[in-house]
Amino acid sequence: MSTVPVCPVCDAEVHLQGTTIVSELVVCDSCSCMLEVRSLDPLQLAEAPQEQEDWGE
Amino acid sequence: MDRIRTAIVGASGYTGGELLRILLGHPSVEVTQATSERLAGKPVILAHPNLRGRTDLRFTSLSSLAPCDVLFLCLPHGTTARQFDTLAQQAPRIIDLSADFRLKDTVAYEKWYGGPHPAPGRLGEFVYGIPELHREEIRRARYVATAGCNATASILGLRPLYAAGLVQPGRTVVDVKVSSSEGGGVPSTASHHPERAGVIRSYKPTGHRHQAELRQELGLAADEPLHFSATAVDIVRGLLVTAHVFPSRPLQEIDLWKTYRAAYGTEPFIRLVKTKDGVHRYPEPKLLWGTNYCDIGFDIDRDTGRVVVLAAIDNLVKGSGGQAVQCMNLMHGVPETAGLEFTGLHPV
Amino acid sequence: MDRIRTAIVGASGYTGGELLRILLGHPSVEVTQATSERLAGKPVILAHPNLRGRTDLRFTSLSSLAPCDVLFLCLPHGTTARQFDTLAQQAPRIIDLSADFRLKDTVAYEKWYGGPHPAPGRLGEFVYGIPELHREEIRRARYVATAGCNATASILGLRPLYAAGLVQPGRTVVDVKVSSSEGGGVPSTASHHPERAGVIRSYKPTGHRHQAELRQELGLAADEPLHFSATAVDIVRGLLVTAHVFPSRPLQEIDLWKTYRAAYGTEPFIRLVKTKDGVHRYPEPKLLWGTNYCDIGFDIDRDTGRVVVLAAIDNLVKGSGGQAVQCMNLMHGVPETAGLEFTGLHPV
Repeated sequence: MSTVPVCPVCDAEVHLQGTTIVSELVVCDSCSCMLEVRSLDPLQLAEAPQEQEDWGE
Repeated sequence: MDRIRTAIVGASGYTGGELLRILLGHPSVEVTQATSERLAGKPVILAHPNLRGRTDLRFTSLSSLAPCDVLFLCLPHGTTARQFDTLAQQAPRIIDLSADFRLKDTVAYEKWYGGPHPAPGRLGEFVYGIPELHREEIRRARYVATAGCNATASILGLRPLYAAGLVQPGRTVVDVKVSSSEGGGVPSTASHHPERAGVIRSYKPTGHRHQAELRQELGLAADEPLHFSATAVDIVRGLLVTAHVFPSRPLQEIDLWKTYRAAYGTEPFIRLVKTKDGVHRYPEPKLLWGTNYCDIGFDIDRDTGRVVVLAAIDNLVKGSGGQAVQCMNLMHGVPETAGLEFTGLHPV
Repeated sequence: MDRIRTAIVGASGYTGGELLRILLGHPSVEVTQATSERLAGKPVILAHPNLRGRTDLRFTSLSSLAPCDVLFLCLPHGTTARQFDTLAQQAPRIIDLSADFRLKDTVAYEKWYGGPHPAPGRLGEFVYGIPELHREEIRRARYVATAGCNATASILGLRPLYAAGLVQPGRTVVDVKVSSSEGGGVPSTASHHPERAGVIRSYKPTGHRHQAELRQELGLAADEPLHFSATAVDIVRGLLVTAHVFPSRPLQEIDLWKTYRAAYGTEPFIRLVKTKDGVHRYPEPKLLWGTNYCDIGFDIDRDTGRVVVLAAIDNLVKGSGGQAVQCMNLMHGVPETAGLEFTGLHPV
């Protein structure tokens, strides 16, 4: 059983669907970062670049 | 299982009212008495209109206090300690929401509360009431002194870093933003609406006494400075702690996630809040109004390595009445979250 | 003396509106044009209802801008610098309220404003617009870049201590409480009322770009850290800076009074506010709504020697439109307080 992948930003476990494919985007439930599946074997996740919304204040 | 018979001494104030609200909704509790000298004989809803239709309980005088299973004391600082011996006869377990029995060090008490402790002999019998820090002691305790509201959020926010030895001593700056209900129900010129509305008031740039509890619970050396400031803002409930921490070694965001998840990962009332999207990306007090949550978040200054810890609570719930009930649950073997499940409102 | 002919470019926003309010009440000024592409042809009171009955001026398009004596630029960051050469032909003197020409260091600009400076060659022609710091330069200046609002209060509050060499380098923590009008007139989810009301929002625990101006004006060494955090609170106008300063030698309160009086004793717009009685004992932003004051106060932590400096302004007046007019007065040999005499309201 392959180990459960962890989010590269907050180290929380990331639960992938069985149907996950490479370069698919998934969201980490703990820190809501967008993650990109870089490879399946070995399983690698990387933070997907996100457009920084400027809060204006 | 019989209901836990509870009484609230000094129930006409905001803290007493919040306790009443929570206890009346608690599955395993019966509220036998709510005392108030000022409003004795009057219905509790006179002081607590949010309880209309929920109870026809009337305030009683302290003199008519009958024995019960647990007594919640919501008396002014100093009064509790002076009357403790008589009150202690009424119940095997007592939870004190005043500041009288929070500090173990009577010298600290005298410094911050302006006079010798009225009942120093009793101090050793009390456990400091933050369950996330002292759960097993509270389970076995007869007497618990619940923590101050600013102290609760500051301690919960800072403790994991201090416990992991990640903090340069003497450099932490705690800058808490507080709301008007922290001042209690007694009006003053300072709380008069035309004066209080719209302020960003530096009411305690230095010398705020809640720092004494931080020193105790974070285990600061006697001579280690702690820099604490409080600013009152224009809301009624809630507080936010912004703690500026200078780490003993450079830290990455993931180090903080690991440290805080290790400390609080299984805590029912602590949520780690740091997201990259959405509107409320860090702990936000107004989302916690009426809940027993302490939301904790953090950020790292890429230029300087400074760690900014953010902690938000509802000062009347996790900072007062809710935490008292959380302790009561532990002391009576009832599920820790009983009566404390409200999840908060949004938008609010 | 003829009236000073002034035009405002980008006049439909809050800053432009505040400038209009002040200039329309200024004894020596005539407002010739107020441009807005979005509202061109519409009466200014559509965007600025507080000016009803005061003016029947209509917004005009930038393309129809006519020559005048002084041009106030209230365009978004980046736009000003790109259009500066064309705009500069319309008036001998220009006061820019954007951030484009505040920083002398183009590397700092690129770091904080996310891209290379569009007109680096022009930087040397601008004076940084805080009269209390650069009065003589501003008198002689053709072009002035007014300071950011958070920067204005932080710099004015801290400068005397830094100038007197009383500050341990790298240890200052600046914790500013900001209001919603700082975000300008463009709505977003974050400023949507149900989300914005009642917050104590850690919107910039780190990385707030106004710190770049502090570094420049306080003369910090390139590698000297500055710890800056911003928390948004539930008011529309005003900001309070709480700066935690660790002095290079132990200071008494009297030292602070002397230092600040020596620096600001004769300043028309700076008041030292630290009283032992009354309700507002430290600088209080809401008392400054509509005024050009910067109130400064301080406290010393008896236990640790930490100096807490407090500085309050109205972000739209001394932090923006008012300071721009103050600079205009200096540049045109008009009394520095002309048009800026409003003394604020209480209770408010």
